[in-house]
Amino acid sequence: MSLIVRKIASIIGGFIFLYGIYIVLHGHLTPGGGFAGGVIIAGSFVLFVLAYGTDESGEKKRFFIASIFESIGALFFIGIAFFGLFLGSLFFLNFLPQGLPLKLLSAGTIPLSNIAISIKVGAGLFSIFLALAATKYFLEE
Amino acid sequence: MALITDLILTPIVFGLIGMVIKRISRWLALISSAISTYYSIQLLGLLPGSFTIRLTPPVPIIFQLDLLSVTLSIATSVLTFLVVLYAINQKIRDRFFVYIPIALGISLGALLSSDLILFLFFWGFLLAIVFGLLLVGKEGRDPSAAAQKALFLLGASDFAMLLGIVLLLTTIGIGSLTPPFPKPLTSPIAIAGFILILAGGVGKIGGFPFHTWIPKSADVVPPATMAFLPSVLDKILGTYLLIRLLTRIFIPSPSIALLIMIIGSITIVIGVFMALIQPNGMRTLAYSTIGQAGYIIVGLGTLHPIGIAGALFHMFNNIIYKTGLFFTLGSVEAATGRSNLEDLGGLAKVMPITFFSFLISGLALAGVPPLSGFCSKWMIYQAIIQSRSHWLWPAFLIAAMFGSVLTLAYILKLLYATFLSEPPKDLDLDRIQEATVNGWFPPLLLAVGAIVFGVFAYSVPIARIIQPILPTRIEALGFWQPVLATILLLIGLLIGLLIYLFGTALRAKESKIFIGGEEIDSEEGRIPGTHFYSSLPQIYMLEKIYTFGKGGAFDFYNYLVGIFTSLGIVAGKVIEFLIQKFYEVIAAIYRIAGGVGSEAHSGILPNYLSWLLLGLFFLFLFLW
Amino acid sequence: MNLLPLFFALPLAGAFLIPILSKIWRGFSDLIANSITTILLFLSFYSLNLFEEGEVIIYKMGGWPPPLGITMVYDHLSALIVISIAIVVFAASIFSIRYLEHFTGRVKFYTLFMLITAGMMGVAITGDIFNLFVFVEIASISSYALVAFGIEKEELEAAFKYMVMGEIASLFLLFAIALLYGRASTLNMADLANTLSVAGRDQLFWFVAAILLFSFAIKSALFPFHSWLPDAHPSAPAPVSAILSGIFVKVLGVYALIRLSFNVFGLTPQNSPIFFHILIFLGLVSVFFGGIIASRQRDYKRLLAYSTIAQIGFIMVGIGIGNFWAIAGGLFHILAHAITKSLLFLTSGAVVYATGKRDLEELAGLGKTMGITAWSYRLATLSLSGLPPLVGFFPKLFIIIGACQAKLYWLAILLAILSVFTLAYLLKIIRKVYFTTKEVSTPETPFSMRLSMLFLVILMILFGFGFQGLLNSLIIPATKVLLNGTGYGRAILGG
Amino acid sequence: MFFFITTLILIIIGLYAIVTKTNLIRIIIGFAILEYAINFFFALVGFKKGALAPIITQVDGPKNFVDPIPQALVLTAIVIGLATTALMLSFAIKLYQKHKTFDITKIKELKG
Repeated sequence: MSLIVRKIASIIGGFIFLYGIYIVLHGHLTPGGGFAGGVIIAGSFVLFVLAYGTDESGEKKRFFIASIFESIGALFFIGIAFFGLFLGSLFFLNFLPQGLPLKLLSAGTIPLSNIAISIKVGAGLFSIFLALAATKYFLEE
Repeated sequence: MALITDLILTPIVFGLIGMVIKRISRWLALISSAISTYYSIQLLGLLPGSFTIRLTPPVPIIFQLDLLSVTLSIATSVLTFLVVLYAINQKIRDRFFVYIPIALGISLGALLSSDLILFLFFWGFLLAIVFGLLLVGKEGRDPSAAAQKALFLLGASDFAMLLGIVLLLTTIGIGSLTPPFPKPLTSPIAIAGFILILAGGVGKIGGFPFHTWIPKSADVVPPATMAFLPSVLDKILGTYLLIRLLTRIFIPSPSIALLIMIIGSITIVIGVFMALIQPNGMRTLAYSTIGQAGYIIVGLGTLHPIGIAGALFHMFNNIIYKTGLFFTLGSVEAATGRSNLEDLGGLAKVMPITFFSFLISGLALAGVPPLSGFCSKWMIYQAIIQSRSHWLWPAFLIAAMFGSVLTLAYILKLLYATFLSEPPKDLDLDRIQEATVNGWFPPLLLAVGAIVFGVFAYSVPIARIIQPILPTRIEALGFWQPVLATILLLIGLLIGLLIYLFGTALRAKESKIFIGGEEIDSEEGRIPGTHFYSSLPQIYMLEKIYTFGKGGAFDFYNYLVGIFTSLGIVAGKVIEFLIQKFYEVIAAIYRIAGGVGSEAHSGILPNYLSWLLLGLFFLFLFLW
Repeated sequence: MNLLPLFFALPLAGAFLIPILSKIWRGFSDLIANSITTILLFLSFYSLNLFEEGEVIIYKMGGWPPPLGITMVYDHLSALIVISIAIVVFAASIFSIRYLEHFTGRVKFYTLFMLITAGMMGVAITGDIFNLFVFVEIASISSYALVAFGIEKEELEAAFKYMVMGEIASLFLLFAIALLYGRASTLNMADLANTLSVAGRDQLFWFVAAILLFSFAIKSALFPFHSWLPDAHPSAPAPVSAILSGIFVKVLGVYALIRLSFNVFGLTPQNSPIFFHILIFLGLVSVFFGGIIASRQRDYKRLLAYSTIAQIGFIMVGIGIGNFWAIAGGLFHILAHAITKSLLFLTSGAVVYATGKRDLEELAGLGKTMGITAWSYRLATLSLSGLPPLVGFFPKLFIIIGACQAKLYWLAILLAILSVFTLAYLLKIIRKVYFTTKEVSTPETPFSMRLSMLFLVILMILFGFGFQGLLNSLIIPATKVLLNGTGYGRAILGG
Repeated sequence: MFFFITTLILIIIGLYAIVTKTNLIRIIIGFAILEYAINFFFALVGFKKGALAPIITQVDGPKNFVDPIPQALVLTAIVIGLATTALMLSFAIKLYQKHKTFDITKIKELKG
């Protein structure tokens, strides 16, 4: 990609990432949440990969890391649910203090779940992108 | 009550142990059949009674004991013991001895169970074991095709029976094999259920049209299997079911009786006439088994007390001599390694005990008085004549009588070809030895049984066994007096023997065949037994008329026999052919429909999707 | 502590633990998957004890009361399905240990394996219709991926076709859910049942019913909607084929259909005969065509796949007759067929493992060297074609009893005849593969494979002899759940 | 009513593409259309005329919201749709790699 694209990507990418985090953290207050935020986070990574390009080995490395993060996100999510089971004898029980409505630190486990989902979705989408992008190696054969 | 569970479970458990420890399976089979013989005799002390076992709370498992079931249980156990005894040192795979006790246990269960569902359970279970048993082939033979055919035919008849039982259960509410009193067959559903169960019984007994697996198996499974399966187990179970069905569960109507008798007559015709033209001893006996099943069916179909008693008696006789015949021919096969009649001959000298057993059993099978087969057939004839249920009755009588005559014919052929004819050159008689003790003892015992059941027909089997089983009194057996006849016959035989000894018989002179200045090899002069009736299928009416004109009364008999024989053979062949064609047509339909269906799966996705949409369209059409 | 969510949460957790932990040590994937399936097996049988508290066990996810939150509902019908799933999955996971030697992506395989388990378990115990859709999709998507697992030409083709048809079904299911939501404004199945039984049956009701039937008919591969199955099931690795054919189609198709049509829509043969006639018709056509096309196959697994179509047809006929014994037979057949068909597919896996071939014409004489495999196959054949004392006998008996009670005698006769057909096509494999006196030298399968086959054989015999206990503890209560109709809604929500 | 008809038309277009098109990618596009149509419909189910978006900005604000549940559900459906589309695309790519064609009618090795 051209220098302009790279430069702008490096400027914008961080903002996109930050915006994704914003969406995730306000998931229990405003529209959005784990999935939407995760997609945006993945978008920032995709932007970097598109701008700076990648080679096969780099792609494999990223894919490896992404898949680990994906599993961690999912485990985190299920872990929260299991915590509910162990602490309050109900799966997915909202065992944390709920706080006041419309405050950032409220709604118990929901923000945590949103974070877990965002990790899972971001990593998952990014790895899907990488997997599809990898097809260019064999389609060019 | 515990006795019953012991009786049923002991053989099964022994069989299962034998499955694990193959080495001792033979002895386990022997021991278990002996034990079940002991137990089943013990059952006599419990009579009469019904026993309920509550395995799981709501549905009890009901066993009912009456004389019929107990007697048949004893017979099954004893015969199984003999089969195992006979087979124990033969070259049969160990699996055979695993299945035999299991089959014994299951069939005892079937005989003793009163509940129809329980009965069905045992019955179907037995089918699986029979399949396994038929899979144990002779050395170097592949029995799979025969076993599959058996499984298919027996499976079909079993499913028919299942359907019938379900029909009875759901519509009439008959759930027991031993209801307090029989019900009349009136509603069409009940008749349908009856006929379906009948199909199960007929299939088990080996009757038309479920019989074709028996001759097919005869070549490929060991003789002991043939002795055990079609001639003991299936006969006993089939007869049991039919007797229960016709006497305890229902009061059948005359048209039903006609149906049964037609089935029986066809079975006789097929069995006897096909037996006549087989080139192989085992196959002959297999067809003979079918033919004798026909007698049982006809006897039951008369619905006359004598007929039913005769059928039951015939069943006993049949398992006695038929098992003996399979044993002796099996010994012959084991000793010589051949089974085609053409390759055998002259074994009477080297296997005298086997020969004697075969002679007695064979003559009993042919119904030569005073041996056992005669009296029961006589009772069946009597019943046919006395019941006269339909104007067709002479046809049934003729079928039965000619069947009997021709049975003698093929038995003589077997006897001649195996034991009496000049041996073929490559059969070295000096090397052949009499069977070992357990090889000759069971058939000899059975031959003695055949004599006892024949000579003392009234005093032993009928009075002691059959009369107590059946509710009605058996009377009017005609003027046949077996003991007297035996004495007369013995006197006749004695005179004949005297003549033989002191007459000229011993002075017969043997010399080489000498024709046209050339010594002819004795092999060319030999008449193998297979040629005995080889001309029968090609009999020309003209020749017979010619001989008739020349010969007189005796030739008239010949002529009649000729006509009926050829007719019978033609009929037998035609029926076999039709059955074959029927299967083929079904197979063809099956194949064509399968082909069309298979072609339709062309692998093209849009086609599949259009089926989906079509289906959706119809769903909307009907539901919306 | 209520263990209900563990049924789907454990495999779900396993699915994500496996990729991480197997980076440390490869053996973790086997270990985790097998221990989870073992736990599930014990849990599923243990869960029968829960019914002492009541006929229906309701689990409120996150503590939300039923119409609002997602509820898990565990009754005897769910228990039957859960037990079937647990049995099949347990056997398949043991079998996979050695079978996967031929494949590279062991970790991915187990991840998908756990996901498909989680999806099926979720379908079986969920009480929320959208949740049902989600679990259906989890299971379906993993199954698409598992079908394509070998990534060879045939596997990919099968997977793509399967996916096209499966997704049509899934999307129509979603469409039906949308319509239902638009009508009743609720997603809880119990609430839905109550609402629908109060409101009359208008055009929209039947429209939704038709769409649902279409969707589940595809999922359960009834005849005109079946064409993906004979491609997809044989293409998957053998343990997966065992899961797909053994239980997957029944959970996603049959179970979901009967749960919705009986308990939510309140359909009975009396008030909606057409619906049930359609079920009988589809079932019969499936039995017939599945059977005859199966007997034409040359491929070991493809034959079994067609046989699955036929056997699903039996289940559907039983359900379609709709009286007590017929439904009991259908439900019993779900369990019986799960055991037998997965056993049959596992034997195919053993044969492929030992010889590398699936073509019946090329295989011969394996009966001698692969004794356990051959005997498992034979017993499964006898069971599937309905010979006592194996488990397959009773379902068919009950279905025929049901048909007779409903005065559908022609149907009873047809079913009895078609049962013999089952024998015909399954015997083909015995004849071609296990018989023949030809000497071959293939090794017996590894211990773990034999173990899993033996496990199923023992169950087959055990359930056959102990059918009475099974009937009382599981089948009859499950049948009662279905016959209870929309009483389901009242049982859960009360009032 | 207009929306329902639109949905129906979209569904039919999607099905038409899936059934009649032979190109793998077009089939996948057909699926996308079908999926969007159904999602669209689902989102419409919760629609109320003149109601607000279901976002609470203060604790006791106006109560006239559209039904938020369908939107949440549609979001889930979209996630699932994402997964299926991705998987299907990867199948398509792999199929192309093996068969060198995108024509589904030419990919017919499994038959009978």
